[in-house]
This record gives sequence, structure tokens and C-alpha cells, in this order.
Amino acid sequence: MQDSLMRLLQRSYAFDHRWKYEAATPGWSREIWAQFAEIGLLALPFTSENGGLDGTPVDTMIVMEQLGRHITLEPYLSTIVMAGGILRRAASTEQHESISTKVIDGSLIVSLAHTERGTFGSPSRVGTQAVRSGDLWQISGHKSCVLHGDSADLLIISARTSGAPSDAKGITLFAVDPRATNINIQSYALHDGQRASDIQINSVLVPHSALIGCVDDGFRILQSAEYETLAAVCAEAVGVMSELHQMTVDYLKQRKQFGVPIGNFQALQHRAADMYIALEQARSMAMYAAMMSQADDKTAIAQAVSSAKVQIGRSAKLIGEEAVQMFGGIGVTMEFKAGHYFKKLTLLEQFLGHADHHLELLTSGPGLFELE
Amino acid sequence: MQDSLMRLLQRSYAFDHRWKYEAATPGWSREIWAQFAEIGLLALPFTSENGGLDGTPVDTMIVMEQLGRHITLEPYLSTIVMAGGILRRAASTEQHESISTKVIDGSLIVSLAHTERGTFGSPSRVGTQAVRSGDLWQISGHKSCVLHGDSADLLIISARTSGAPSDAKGITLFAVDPRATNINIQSYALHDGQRASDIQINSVLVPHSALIGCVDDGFRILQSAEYETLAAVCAEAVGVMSELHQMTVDYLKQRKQFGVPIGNFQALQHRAADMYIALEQARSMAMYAAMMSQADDKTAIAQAVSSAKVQIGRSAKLIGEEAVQMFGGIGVTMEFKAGHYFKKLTLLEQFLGHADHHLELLTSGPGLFELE
Amino acid sequence: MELQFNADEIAFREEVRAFIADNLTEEMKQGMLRGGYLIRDHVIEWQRILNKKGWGVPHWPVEWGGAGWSPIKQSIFTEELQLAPAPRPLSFSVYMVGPVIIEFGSECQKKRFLPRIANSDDWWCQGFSEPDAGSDLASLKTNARHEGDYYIVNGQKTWTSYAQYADWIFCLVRTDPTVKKQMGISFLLIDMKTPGITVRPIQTIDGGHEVNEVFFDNVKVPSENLVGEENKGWDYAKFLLSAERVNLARLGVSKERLQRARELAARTPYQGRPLLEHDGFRTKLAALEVELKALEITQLRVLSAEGQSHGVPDPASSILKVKGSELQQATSNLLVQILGPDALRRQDDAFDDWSSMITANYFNWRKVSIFGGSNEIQKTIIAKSILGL
Amino acid sequence: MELQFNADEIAFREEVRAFIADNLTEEMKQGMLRGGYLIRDHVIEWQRILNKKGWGVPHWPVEWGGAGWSPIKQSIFTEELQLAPAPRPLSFSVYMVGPVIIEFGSECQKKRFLPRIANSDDWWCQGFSEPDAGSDLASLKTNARHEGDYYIVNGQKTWTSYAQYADWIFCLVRTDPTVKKQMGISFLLIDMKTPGITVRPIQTIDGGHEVNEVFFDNVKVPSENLVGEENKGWDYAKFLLSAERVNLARLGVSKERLQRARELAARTPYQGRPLLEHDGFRTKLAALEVELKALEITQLRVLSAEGQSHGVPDPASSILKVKGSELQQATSNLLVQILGPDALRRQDDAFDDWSSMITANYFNWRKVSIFGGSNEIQKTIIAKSILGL
Repeated sequence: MQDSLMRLLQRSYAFDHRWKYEAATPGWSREIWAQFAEIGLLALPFTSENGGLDGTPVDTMIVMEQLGRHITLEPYLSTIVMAGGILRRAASTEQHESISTKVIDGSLIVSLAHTERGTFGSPSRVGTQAVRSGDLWQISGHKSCVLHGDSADLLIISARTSGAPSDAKGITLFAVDPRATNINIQSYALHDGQRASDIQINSVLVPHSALIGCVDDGFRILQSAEYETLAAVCAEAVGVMSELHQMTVDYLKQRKQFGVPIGNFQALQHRAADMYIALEQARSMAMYAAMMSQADDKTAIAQAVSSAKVQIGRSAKLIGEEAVQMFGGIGVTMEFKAGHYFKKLTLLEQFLGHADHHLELLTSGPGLFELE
Repeated sequence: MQDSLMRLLQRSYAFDHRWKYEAATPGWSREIWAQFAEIGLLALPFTSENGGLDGTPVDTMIVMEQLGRHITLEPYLSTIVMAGGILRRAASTEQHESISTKVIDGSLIVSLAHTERGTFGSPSRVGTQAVRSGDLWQISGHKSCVLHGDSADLLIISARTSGAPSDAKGITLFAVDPRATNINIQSYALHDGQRASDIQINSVLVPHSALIGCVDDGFRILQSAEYETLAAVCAEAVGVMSELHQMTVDYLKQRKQFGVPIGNFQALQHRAADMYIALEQARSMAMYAAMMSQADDKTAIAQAVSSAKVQIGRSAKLIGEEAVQMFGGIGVTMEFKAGHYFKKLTLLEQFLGHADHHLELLTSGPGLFELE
Repeated sequence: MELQFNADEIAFREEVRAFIADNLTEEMKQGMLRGGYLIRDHVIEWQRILNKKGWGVPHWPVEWGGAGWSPIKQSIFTEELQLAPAPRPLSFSVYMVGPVIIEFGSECQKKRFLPRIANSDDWWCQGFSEPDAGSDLASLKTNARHEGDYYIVNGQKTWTSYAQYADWIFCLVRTDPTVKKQMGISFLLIDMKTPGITVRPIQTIDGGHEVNEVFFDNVKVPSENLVGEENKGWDYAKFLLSAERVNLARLGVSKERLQRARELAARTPYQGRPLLEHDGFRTKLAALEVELKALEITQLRVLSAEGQSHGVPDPASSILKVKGSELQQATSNLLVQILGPDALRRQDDAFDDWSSMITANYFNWRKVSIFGGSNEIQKTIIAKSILGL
Repeated sequence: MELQFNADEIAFREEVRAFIADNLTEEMKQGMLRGGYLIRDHVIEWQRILNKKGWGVPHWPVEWGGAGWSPIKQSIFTEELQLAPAPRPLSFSVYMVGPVIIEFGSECQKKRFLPRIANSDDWWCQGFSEPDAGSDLASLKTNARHEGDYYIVNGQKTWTSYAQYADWIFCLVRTDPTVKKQMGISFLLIDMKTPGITVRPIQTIDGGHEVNEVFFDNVKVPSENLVGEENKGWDYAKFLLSAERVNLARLGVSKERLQRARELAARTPYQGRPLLEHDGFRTKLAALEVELKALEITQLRVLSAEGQSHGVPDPASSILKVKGSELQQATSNLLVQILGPDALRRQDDAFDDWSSMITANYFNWRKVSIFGGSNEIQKTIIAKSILGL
């Protein structure tokens, strides 16, 4: 599958293709998505029981790195990793049949609507409310930056069903049709060209069967899916960095100034070596996060993904900024590839918590080397 | 005076002289000290009223930078700036006559004994106690790292006379003869060759006339003298850095590897430029600290000296470590100058609070740019 | 040397502040807050307001409209404009081509161009960089052939800022291809309306349009538009590149950014309380403030030294460029970090608050360490001119 | 690829740990904690304890006493020794000259030297560096003239670690001055008791004596002490320099330092409470731990790759050297920062606790980015061998 994916991307994801996909609705290529389904990419992390391929986090890592190398626009992370992660952990047999099967065959785009504005650093802070009346739940609230919210066929919405606004207990997940009346979707582009939405939910009624997982138990599921997503984001960033670093090195060999390739200048050689070190350190941590995301110990997982995100953030900033500096003027132009990779890295750095945030999380845990 | 000092140091403070001074008792040169007195260096910061030259903090800055350039061993900082700073702020007319006059003529070495072990970050924490009985005070306690404690003819000891262990109010300063029985001095060398002492004070009795300043009012004086000392330390560090940077640049021009001077390698050129930038930024902040130490507003002074110490700490670390790296092996040998400058910088970085500590102090103040 | 302003300078700063407060419109201010780009109408209008006051070209000789200020006062003036923030002056006009014409231009050129520059009647752009000549500027290829009373110009310039608004362009062109590359270059003033000139926009990664490519296809330029002597253009260019002394560090810009960072962090919740109350954030802020304060003093030192040496630029001014650009970039990144997840949104969408411009600004400002003599070039200048390596 | 230890490896680690716990004396351990220097008697005694167990030279071929371990197990073994901490093996003997003799030495040399190396019967030192040949090692000048059955050696070596204890020195010497500098070098084994050898100590800035100058004045060396072929010494040296793979990063050393940092910060008051409870400090600690964890995984990746390519060194191992030395230095500096004002005291005074060695160790460890191929050389290797620049 890795080879099929590589060939597919090389064939259909050249830089000018990407422009075309981004410019047309829905901001990515449904054709590519169908091909993803065809080579099994969408089935990868699901269990065979539910029609999947039993892929491990390491398999996801390999895929995400490939996608990162082409800074693809399709909703793989949001639908397969993130929303898929929720389904894998909490969907009922009926939901797997009605939802996961369609996700796997490429006919259903699902997005997770959890984050709200102003809740950074407080992941259990959910202001969206769901109140039960009989067999129905009435949901009201506002969600922010829902990835691919405008192409989603189904939303998984987190809502508070009990407890105080920041309690870990008392959050419940609902599968909601975004075309429901009383749902208002305002969409926009992110800096990397991906689409996202802010979603206003005004007293939307859903049946009890729309629950994913148990009442009040959503946070555990969200958190666990978030760890999986973080590991995937780290892998994606490694793909972006690898490609950008390679582009930079190629440019250093080819660009001449003062009569010689600028790659002959020792200062640039040493900086390119520093970038390479940063890249390999990031790659190591992306691997570590992927392997550890299967661990039994929740604290160990949390520490692993946070430390990976710290390293990825640091490396991404160094590699992104240095690459642009070495490209000079063309590094900041829209028509040239490198700048887009830099922007993508900047986004990934901020997505699901920047390095400072994850460092902050690490300070409250035990040390990474508490004797093994 | 600046010229006299420069000539004196060039004549009598070559690197092999310094070795001799350090090796002999008291670990510095009494002859140089006498010459300092002769050219007026010891009188500089005292008021003309007390036999001084009315020098400003900027004059002290210029002197300290010169002393730093030769990493001198004499107790200028401890006796003239630090202890002298206490005298200038709080000594009575009689004390000026009996103490300051002798300090100025070079016949009296005074050291401030304030710091105690384990009080870093809590400058008002004084465990040494002084209890009054009639016209006498009985002092007991332990002082740590008293600069040049073993050559001091007089100690200024801070002791708690009221209040809780960390109260700002309740600290009193006493002039104490170190040859008093019941004073035990254990001396040692610091990493830069300067001498310092730990001092055990066991129920030492002094008359009321030994008080410097008023009862319970010592902390204000200590703090103000410490700001003056911090500014001087910044200037000294700039002198050390300037000389070390110059040595490094000279070495880059002269040392050959692979058939060319290593200063031809662009990576080293750019790093030498970074060192130069760090040096000039440090110089700017040393100037700023010196100018601001005359300000009326205590908060402004505190912010200025802390921000100077932060910049000096950062620059000193960069310049010290990079210089040693560029010198290679000989940079870490005892017989070669550069390593000693690096050690001196390391010490100055830790002395009176490292960069992290002063950054911590800055975070609790208003911003540096609260609109002027 | 004085590292604090004296009473006269403080009074001057108050005067400038009061003038800005009275004359800067809210619309201009908001325009500056929202974007890093010049807004053509604002630049022109503000330049005319300043010029009317006699402050349009304060750094020029008094006979051509200068204010006769010390370097310190010029720097106070610049910083106050940046802090306001008021529209930036068009540096290509008032800091670049103006001083070159004053120093090397003919009497006729001075009378024709200088008053129009001071009043923003002409918009100038700069034709120096070429696709194959980046840091190695002197290897430029655009050529000018002398034919009768004209030069015939052919070639291409790039990274030409605001060429889309320009009435005139000042160009380095090769007039003698047979000599060492620095020797055969001339300095030409070209009317942008001349036939044969094509401007092609270059979009930058933040989505903005600031720079352009400019193509010259047999463009006829009257010989009288040559500045100084033929083949001496490289000297004039060096003069120009070292001319914009008071604004290299752009201290006011970074200060204004740090001020915004404080405001934004005060209203950004993190872990349930304002980010500004977190020690970790305050430490980062304090560390940047220290560096900026150090740079402020360094600038005062450089300016004082230049004041004493009658304007001969100090190679130490490369510090101002390197550290100044690093701090502009660091402060713009700090703002991104404050936004956190809100940094992801692209600027051209529904969020019109200035904070939506923060990420775009971070992207755009990668240029400040590249353009105007990259930081690599500056470090080489320090290594060679100051350290003698 | 496995980035975590498997059951077999974990069991192995337990076995190593238990063996160390049973055999390492408190005196040896304290010696390691107090100083960065090898203590001659401890090194010899510990090497013999390991050798008796069959672990003296685990990375050698089994026929010469090797243990037949995978690279991962070797790395576990090394790290556990560092964590204990146990006396470091004398790398000049077991990691350098031993493998060279195994690969290129005569049968007679193998039988004569290898068992004595494994049992620490001979102490070896390395004669590579010279005063005028630092990073440019191949420009060495010490020469060896062939006369009858002897080489007559004249010249000077420097930075010779522990020459004061050495029984033997392995030297690069110039045997043909007429050819390209790399081509005329030979690899000689020299008995330190030979007349004409003088050792002069070099004191380092921390006050220690580790390195020396070694002078050769007409030193007669039997021809049989030539390793391999004459004038092929440069190849053997390259082999040697890339041979010490499992210990480049010195992960165990940095981990042990971070462990100490936690302990020390827990008992160091700052602003009235333990430094370890301060967020700022915990952030610094966490940041270093992240980098170290990343390096640990990078090392596993390099070792796995080498395991598959049968020991051919990966140029990526330069990462291990660069990052490894940076982290050793960063952790040693962190300890200095924890000490704060207590960092000022020189080691040779009344404070015998290991914390009094911290500053000296920070000074001494500036060498780890200089010796053994400076970080500049490593970055050039990465740029040329990996990136193709």
C-alpha cells in the first residue's frame, strides 16, 4: 500500500495539481479520495471486524509522512484518524455498519466538532450543552475550527451533559447530521489551504441512538483519539520537513552566487547539517509517539505524544525558518513550493497545542526517564 | 585616571604576573593595590566630603571594564564597590573618618558578609542573629562566600535584629573586626582564583557604635549597594568578554588548518560576528545599568540592573563557550589565557544571580517599555 | 555619551506625539494595525501632512526641506511614527532616491524631483535585484545601450516593492559589460509610463501583493536621467544602501508588537486564566524586552557615534539590521504563539480584527532578514569590516 | 524496526544491572560521582572483574574474547555502566587499538597484545594529535625513519589522554614525506618505556591532569611493531575513528546527569522552596529530557541500521556525536545553574560532596565537542557525506 500511495501521490499530487484541488470545491480532490479508498488507505486503521485492515499506529505514521511530503489537502487526518479514532473506540456495532463502512468506502466524510474558542489548554472545557428530554437530546452551542466542516456528511459533536464547564466527566459525544436545520456552518480556509468551519448549533434535536459511547463518558474517548491524532500529526510534520529539507539542499547545490553554488559556503553547510539533525531528531520522536500510542499506561502515552510534539515543534520552526532564509526571496513567494511547506509546518506546530503547551504538560508529569 | 590605570595594568598585569599574584598570599597584589590608591582608583566613588573623587557609576563602569580586561584579582569590587557602597550610603561621619579614609588610602580592606548558604532568591533571608544587651550587641551566625574574607581588616556583617527570617525589615549592619575571638574564618579559592571565606560567628560582642546605619534598616542599604555592585559586575563582564572576543578573533587570523587561517571559514566568520553582536548588546546593557543606577525610582533601578544581568549572562555564555570551542584544545588548558577568561565569565554569570533568576525577577515587574 | 534623552529631546518627543495625535486619522491607524502593507492613499496623504508641517524629509539638507535634526531626534521621530502606528514613509523615495539625487544628481534633477518626492507627488520604486543576482547584487544583467540622446534598456528586475503604484523607478543597469562587474554599472531614473515596461505581480505566501517583477523591453530613457557619471552607479548604490541609518532596527515596530502581545495575552485564556498571568509566558516576554532594550541602547550608541562623525555610517550598524530583523521576527512569532489554535485561520476570511493578520504577518516578515542585505551579508560585513577576518 | 527493547533485551538489562550491583564497589562508584577523570586502579580492577565474567571486550570477535552481542545489547551494556556509574573502560585500549590490531595486526601482534588489553594488563594511550594538526589530523609531522630492524621516531604528540599511566602508545607517524599528506602515514605501536620518550602534563582549566604532551627524541621502535603495511596508517586511523560506535552519544552519562539534576534541585532552595518545584526549572529539565529521548531513539535507529549492514558505520552517527556532546554540555551547565552562587567555589577545597565538582566538570566538558572529531568536523561530514554539499 505504501508503494501504491507513493506512486499515486507522485502521479497526481504535483504542486500544480495541488493548486487545482485547493481552488475547486470542496478544497480537495474527491477523485484522490476515491483512489485512497481503492488502495485501502481509508480502511487502514479500522479493525477487520469492521471492514478495516487492522493497521497499527506505525502504519498510520508511514501514511501520514507520505501525505506530509505532498502537503495533501484531503481530510485523511480529520476523517480517518481523528473522527475515525472516536468511532474505533466507541461506536456501536450498528454505528460501525452505518458509519464506519461508509467512511471506509470513501462515501462518508466525518468531522469531529469538539474544540471551542478560548478553551486552549483546557481540553475538557465544553460549553456546548446537551439536555435530555425523553428519547431526544437537545444540543446547543458553538464549535470552532472544525476541520473540513464544510464537506462533512456527519459531525461528531461533544457536548456537556453534566458537571461543571471544565469537568472531565460529563461530556457526551453525538453523531449529528450537519444538514440539520438549526445548524449554521461558517467556513473558511486555513493558512495551508485546508478548509475548516465554525459551527453554531441552535437547539438541535437528535435521538438517543445518536450517542457515540456512553453518556458522560466522552472525554476519555476524545483524549485517547487525540493522542492518536497527535502521533499522526507528528508523522505528517516529519514528511513536510523531510521534503522541505531535501528541496533546500537541492537548491543549495544549484543556486549560484558570487560565481559558486551557495552550498559551497561553510556557514550554509553547517546550518543545513543542523537542519538535518533537527529532522532526524523529529523523525525519532514521531516514531516514538507512534509506538507508544499503543501502550497500556495512559500517562506514558501522554508523555510520549507531548514530548514528540515538543520536538516536532522545535524542529519544524528551525527547518521552516532556515529553509525560507536560504531560499531567499523566492522562499516567500506564493508560486514557489518551499513557502507552502513552511506555512504547513507553522500550522502543524500550532495544531493540537504548540511546543510550549506540551512542555507545560510535561512539567507536571514524572520525568521521561523515571527508571525503566 | 583611565589612562593611568590602563598603563598600570598593561605594565603589571600580564598573564604571568597574574599567576604570581594568585599563587602568593593573600592571592592578589598589595603592591598593585597601593598603586590603585596612588592613582585615586580607591577614592573614585566616594564623595569629596569623605576624601573621595565624586565618581559616578559610569566612572566605576569604566574602571570595572578595565579590570575585567585583565581579570584582576584585587578586592576592588568587594571593598570599594560593595562594602564601599554600604559605607557611602550609611556610615556616620566618625565611621567615614575611621573606615572610609583608610579604605581610600589603601590601608584597610573591608568585606561585606551578608550571604548565607541556601538563601539564593531570598535576599532578605538572614539567619545570623544580633541581640542587644545594654550597650553591646551579641552576634551569632554563619556567612558564606564572603569575597576576600581572608584578607579583610574589617567585616560588615548583616544580622537579624527583629522580624521573621525573611522580613525585609529587621536587618542591621555591624562593623566587626574579623580578628575578634569567636570568629572562625575558613577560606578557599573561587574558580577564577579569587579568594573567599565562610565565616562562623559565635556570640561575638560589639559596641553599639559598630552599627552602620540604623537598627532594623539594613536591607534597604544592602539592596541599594547590591544594585550598584550588579552594575559594576556587568561592566567587569563586558571587559572580560571584550578581551576574550579579541583574543579569539586574533587566533582565527593566525591559526591555520587545511592550509588556510581558520578565520577564512565562513561558518567561523559568522559565529565570530554573532559573538560580536552579543558583546555589543552586553556593552549597551552595562551602560544602561550604570546610568540607571542613579535613578530616583527604585523599581526602575531594579529592572535596569536585572535586565542588564540577563543580557550579560546570555552574552557571557555564548562568548565564553564559543571562544573555547574555536580555540579548540588549548582553550581548555590552564597555561593558556582564554580558558581563564571563560571561567571568569562563568563565575560572573553566577555571581549575584544568574540570568534565569533575574528574568524571574523581571516577570513580576511592569514591562521594560511601559510607555516612557 | 548620553543613553537617556535630555530635556530638549523629551520635549521634542512630546511635540511629535501631540502632532501625531492631532493629525493621524483613525482610518490610517487601523490600516497600519491590520496589515504590514503600505496603503497607497494613506502613505501619500500622511506624507503631505508631514511635509506641510516641514517634517516630510527631516533627514535631508535644510535647503531641500530637511529639519536639521540630530540623529537622535530623527530616531525619536521615526520611532514615534512606528509606535502610533502611522503610515510608513515610502523609503524608496525619501530615504533612497532622494538622498542619492541630493548627493550625486544634477542641479536640474534636484529641482525637478526633490520637491515632488518630499510631497509624495511621485511614487518611486527600486530596480536593483534581479533573478540571478540576489546577495551578489553586482552581477546584475539588465543593460542600457547608449544611442544618441537615449539609453535603450533591456532586462528584468525582481522583488520590486510597490512597482504597481510607481510613477518612477531608479535602476542599476549595466552600461559596460567588458569591465569588472562592479565597474560597468550606471544609475538611471526611469519613468514608469515609458513604453516597453511591464509589471508582473509576485504574490507572497501571506497572500499579499507587495513585490513585482519589472520587465524592460527596449525602453527609451533620456540621457539626462542618468545620475552622476556613467559606470559609477555602483558607488551611488553603496551610498544608498548605507543611507537609511535611522530606521534599520525598526525599534518602534517591535515595541509596538510587544505592546500588542501584552494586550492580546491579557485577553487570551490559557488553562483557564489569562495567558499574561502565566510565568512561562511572562518569561518569554521579558526575555524579548531585554534584547530589545539592549538594541535600543545599541542604536543610541551608533547614532551618537555617527552624530560625532558627521553621518559617516558605522559598520556596527549591521548589528542594528541583524538584531532588528531577528526581533521583528521573534515578536511576530510570539504573537502567533499567543494565538495558538486561532493562528490557523487565513487572513482573507471573516475575522477582521487585527489578530487575524498575525500569522500572515509572521509569514510575510520572514523577508526582513532577507531583503535589504540579508543577515548573512550583514554578518560577513561584521566579520570583514569590523573584525578584520 | 523496534524502538523499544524486546523481552530478551530487557532480561539482559536486568542481568547487567544485577551484575553491576553485585560487583561494583562503593569506592569505585563514589570515584565516578566525584570526578570526570579515570582513576587508574579502579579502571584496571573493574576491567578485570568484567573480563573474568567474559564482558571485558564484548564488542570484539568471539575468538578474541567478545560476547557476541547485538549492537543494541552492547548499547544497553554501555548505558548501564554509565548509569551506575561504573569506571569507564579505557577506550584507547578496548575500543581503539584493540579493534585495529584485530582487523589489521599480524597474528603475532594479536596473540601478544589482545589478551593483555582485555585484561587491562597494558594501559594504552593514543598518539594522533599534534600541536599544528588539530582538525587537520593528516598534516601531522612526527616522523619515523626506517633503519635496519627499527624505526627511529622523532617529533611531538599532544592531547594524549592518560599518557602518564600508559605502558604503550599507538602512534600515527610520517614514513614518507614526499607523497600527499594522507599517503605517507604509518601506524606504530610504541613501548612507553623506550628511551627518548618524555611525557609532559597539560593541566586543564578545571585543574585536572588528563592530557599530556609526548615528545619523541630518536626513539627506536622494532619494525615488528608496525601495524599492517607501511604508509597505510591513514586507512587504519579512519577505521579506528569510526569504530567506537556504541558510545558516541554517551546517553547514560547525560541521563545520569539529569537524574542528579533532579536530586540536587529537590534539595536546593530557591525563593524559599525547592528549585525542583519551580515551573521555570521544570520546563528546562523537561526540554532537555525531550532532546535526550529523541537522541536515544536516534541511536537505536542507527544501531538497528548497522546491525543490518553488519557493522558498517552510518554517517548519521555524526548526529550522535554532535547531539550527544551538546547534551552532555547542556546537562553539565544545568547542574551549574542549579548550584547558582555555590557554583563559584573551586573543587580542591573543603567541600567534598560531588556537587563541588559540578563547575569543574562543566569546564572540563567543553572538550567533548572538541576532541574526537570536533562538532564542526561532524557537521562538515553530514553536509558532505549525507547531504552531498
